[in-house]
Amino acid sequence: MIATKLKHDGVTLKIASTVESVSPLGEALHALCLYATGSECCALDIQRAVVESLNNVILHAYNNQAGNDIIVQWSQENRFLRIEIIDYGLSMSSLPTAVLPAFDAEIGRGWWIIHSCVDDYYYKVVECIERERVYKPEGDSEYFEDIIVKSHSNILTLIKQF
Amino acid sequence: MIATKLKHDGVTLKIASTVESVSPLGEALHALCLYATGSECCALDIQRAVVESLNNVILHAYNNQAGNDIIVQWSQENRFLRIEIIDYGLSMSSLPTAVLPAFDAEIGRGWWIIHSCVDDYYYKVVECIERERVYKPEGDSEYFEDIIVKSHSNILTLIKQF
Amino acid sequence: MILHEQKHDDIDIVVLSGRFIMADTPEVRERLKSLIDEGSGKLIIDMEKVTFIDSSACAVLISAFKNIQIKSGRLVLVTSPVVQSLIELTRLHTIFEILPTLPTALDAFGAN
Amino acid sequence: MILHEQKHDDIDIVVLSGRFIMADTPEVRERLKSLIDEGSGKLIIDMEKVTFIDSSACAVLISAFKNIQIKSGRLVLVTSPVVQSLIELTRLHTIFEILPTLPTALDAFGAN
Ligand SMILES: Nc1ncnc2c1ncn2[C@@H]1O[C@H](COP(=O)(O)OP(=O)(O)O)[C@@H](O)[C@H]1O
Ligand SMILES: Nc1ncnc2c1ncn2[C@@H]1O[C@H](COP(=O)(O)OP(=O)(O)O)[C@@H](O)[C@H]1O
Repeated sequence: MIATKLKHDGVTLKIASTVESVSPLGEALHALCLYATGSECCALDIQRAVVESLNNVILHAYNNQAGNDIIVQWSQENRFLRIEIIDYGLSMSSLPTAVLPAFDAEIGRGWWIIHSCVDDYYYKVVECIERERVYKPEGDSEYFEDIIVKSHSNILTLIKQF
Repeated sequence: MIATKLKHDGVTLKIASTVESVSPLGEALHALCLYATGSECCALDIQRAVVESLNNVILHAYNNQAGNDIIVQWSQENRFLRIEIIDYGLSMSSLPTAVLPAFDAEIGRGWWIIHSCVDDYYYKVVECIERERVYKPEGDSEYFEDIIVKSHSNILTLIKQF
Repeated sequence: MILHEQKHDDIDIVVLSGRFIMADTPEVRERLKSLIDEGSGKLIIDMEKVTFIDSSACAVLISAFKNIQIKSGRLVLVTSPVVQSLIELTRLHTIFEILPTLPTALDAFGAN
Repeated sequence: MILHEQKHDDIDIVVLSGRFIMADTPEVRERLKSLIDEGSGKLIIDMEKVTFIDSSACAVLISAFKNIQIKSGRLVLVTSPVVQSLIELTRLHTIFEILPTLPTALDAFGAN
């Protein structure tokens, strides 16, 4: 029996930061995961975690402002799926704790769902920094340094085993 | 009965120019089309046209060299799906004719499939041009013009009604 | 998603189908609120045909539950497996009354 | 995709399943060629479980058909609806012998 290689190249998906974009992206991602894993259950778990993550990016990172980009990078390595959700909005300075809120609370379940539906996750803030060194004639090899953050991105990486 | 809006924002998908990337992209696109149209038949037609288009880009535009990008832009407007397949490789200077080759030919069916599976399509070469005007002291307001194509992209647009 | 309303005697039935996520919550929240405000206090939300649900849609269900409690009414949910498993994951099955099909939900209200 | 080989008397059977597209053609082309070279001239390609096929995969089928004709052998295809409709779209059903299931294909070779 020959099964042609299990490793696929990744797919990068980009949507605008609108709630209407979440469904098409969710369906496309579900199909990718189902194709790679053959498991409806695994694809559903990932779709759940990703939809909650996208909701969070739209609401919290982009403060509900349309016209921003969200990038989702899907890839497979052996029996792991890796999904990176990238935004250029407000960065978190710590992760929310994954606990359920009071039964009648209407917010605060998203992170619990993310936490429950994947095997591992981490959040990364990547900054693009311009470092300026100014040398002046007085003062030999001494210089003034100035650092400016030119751009940044926030990357939530979700890992799921299958 | 309330059906929440039929118009979705688009999804942009990016893959590397490898044959292994075609299947995940095909599955994701199928899911997007099925979600938007509810029609398995329409989703299959579009997947067929897109897979043939991707094969052509990989083989002909990129001459089978990996490491290049292919971008697929999916969007919906009312009862039309629009799919744009974008590459940065060799441009076509005319479209192949959509006819079937001899029965025993092993190539030349791709364009026929594209032609048969969508309602409309067109191909566009977009060039980014740098125009330089050099003015020299001798010669008043006369100048030398130089035009350099800095980059280009090829866009095959497929339109499908549902 | 598609929202469809029907009535069985004095029982309001809201049938949802397709994906039920954040994009759909304003409309569904609004519809449920006015149904509860104007209704008899008997409400069934039938999600047997819901194919995907997220936490913001669960919030709409919680909101409906709270609104109907204020009126001393009763809310019964009918769930698909995908809906049921998210409700269980978020432990909401401990507060909602859930029945497997619309007929059993109608039975629960004593409808015939 | 998955390629599985079996033998029924002197009939070679190649069972393909999943997606059959350009990425899979080198391996399938190779396998079919050596099966035809070494086989009895009776070959069934069972694509009942193929979920998607493209023109480059059709080219592999044509190549197998031509190779087996050189040996005066016989090739029978078993198709899924998705395979069948692409074969018809490209008019290849006029050259291939196609049967709906593996048992009917075996019958055609007079197997019992
Ligand atoms: N991508 C993000 N960017 C900024 N803040 C976030 C992000 N994701 C989550 N948060 C913060 O974490 C909190 C908990 O998130 P979550 O559990 O999804 O609940 P909810 O979004 O319903 O408030 C949010 O209220 C928000 O303050
Ligand atoms: N994206 C493309 N870039 C350059 N040439 C192309 C492209 N698509 C198609 N062609 C040309 O059109 C021809 C017909 O394409 P097609 O019908 O798909 O058959 P095949 O790819 O099997 O040769 C190709 O052989 C190639 O010369």
